[in-house]
Amino acid sequence: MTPAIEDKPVRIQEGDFSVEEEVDRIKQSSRGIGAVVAFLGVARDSSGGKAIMSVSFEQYASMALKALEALREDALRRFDIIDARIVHRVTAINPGGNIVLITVASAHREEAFRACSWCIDTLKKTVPLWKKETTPEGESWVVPHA
Amino acid sequence: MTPAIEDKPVRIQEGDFSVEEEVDRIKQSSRGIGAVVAFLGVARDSSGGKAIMSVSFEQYASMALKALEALREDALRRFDIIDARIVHRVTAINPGGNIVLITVASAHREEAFRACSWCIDTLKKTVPLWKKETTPEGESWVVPHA
Amino acid sequence: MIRVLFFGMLATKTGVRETHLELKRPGATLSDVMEELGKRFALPPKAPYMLAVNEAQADPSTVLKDGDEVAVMPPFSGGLG
Amino acid sequence: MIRVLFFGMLATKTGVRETHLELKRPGATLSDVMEELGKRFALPPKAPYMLAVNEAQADPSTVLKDGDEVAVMPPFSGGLG
Repeated sequence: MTPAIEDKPVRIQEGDFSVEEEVDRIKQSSRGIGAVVAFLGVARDSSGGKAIMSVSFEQYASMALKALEALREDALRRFDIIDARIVHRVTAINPGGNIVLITVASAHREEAFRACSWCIDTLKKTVPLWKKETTPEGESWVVPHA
Repeated sequence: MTPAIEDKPVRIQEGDFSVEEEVDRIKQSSRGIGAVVAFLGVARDSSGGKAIMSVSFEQYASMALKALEALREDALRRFDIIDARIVHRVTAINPGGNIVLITVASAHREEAFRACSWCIDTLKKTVPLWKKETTPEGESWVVPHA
Repeated sequence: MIRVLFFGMLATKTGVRETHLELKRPGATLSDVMEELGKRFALPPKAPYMLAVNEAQADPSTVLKDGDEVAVMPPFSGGLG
Repeated sequence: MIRVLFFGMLATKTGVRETHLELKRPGATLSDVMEELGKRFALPPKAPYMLAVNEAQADPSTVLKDGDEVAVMPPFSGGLG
């Protein structure tokens, strides 16, 4: 049987995700889990003084999913963690809306913090996703800081 | 009107908490939030090779709540964060059960990671809570590492 | 008279969660009280106690007064499973 | 023949999301293709492009072959709001 889409540990999707469900799923990977660290990226209502009405994400779909899968595998190799899950949305998102959720589970908390922080840093560098901001002046693509 | 107990940003309680609800509550503090980092402490099924059937927590109730409130205030002063919430359970908890949840919200992710990690480190040192483990051999109080 | 609370492993060791003590002299410190409790309950003298007076961590040199609540506590072990 | 994809700001600038190109010689590299695309679409030569061949990041020295899928991408900006 193919697992339901929602059970896949990395996903790129339009719809919203549930933090509780992602945390519950990762907790089911092992009874040896002592720590879960989660990073939730949220759309803000302003950026560098500009009002932001919404942000939206475009992806290079086939490569983005591969890059996200590789990122998870790499995190599992590099850190002493039990499991990691990543879900990123690609759609227009209003302020307060969820963009990305990375959950990392480990026996001890230090590794979960390190791995979760590494995952979001690395996602920004390796996953082909682009953010467009809608402001009162119109739409513009975001150029990330070097 | 007194806010509902669940709306208090720091709590010590017997019952379980909802990760989703805590994250939703912290997201409501500001539309400037770009990052939420959550640490969830979970009961493990073993510790140093011993099987653990359950853990339970005892508190010095009046001091523990004050210490937890002071911890949150201190985190809000020390870090460039928007809000922080902490909930800790005191009851018997089976493997897989939730023990503590610390959620930190900020405009940028680095501060949320640093503050969340600092909160759990500091909680262990400043909040009068004691853990008892139930193993097949019986109950024993946990002596933390120096 | 002061109120003394024991927690966790120390409540198990002493067999009590709470006791009361008369301060023997004005200016008596937490250290004096610990000495007295050590005799009364055979507490191991070198164990790493956490001490609090009126719900705030305190060190042994703290001067006590009538009505104070003293807590004698094992090292804290909250937060983790 | 190779397939070329543009994303984000580059799709906006070029006005196309996809184009096709003949490789001019055996051993042609990603760098050669970028030069060709630069002429055809007036791409700014110094912009920091991210390049991929067949869905994996690649550097300009990568040798291409018929049927490859090349992606010319602006720096990634996922993850944050």
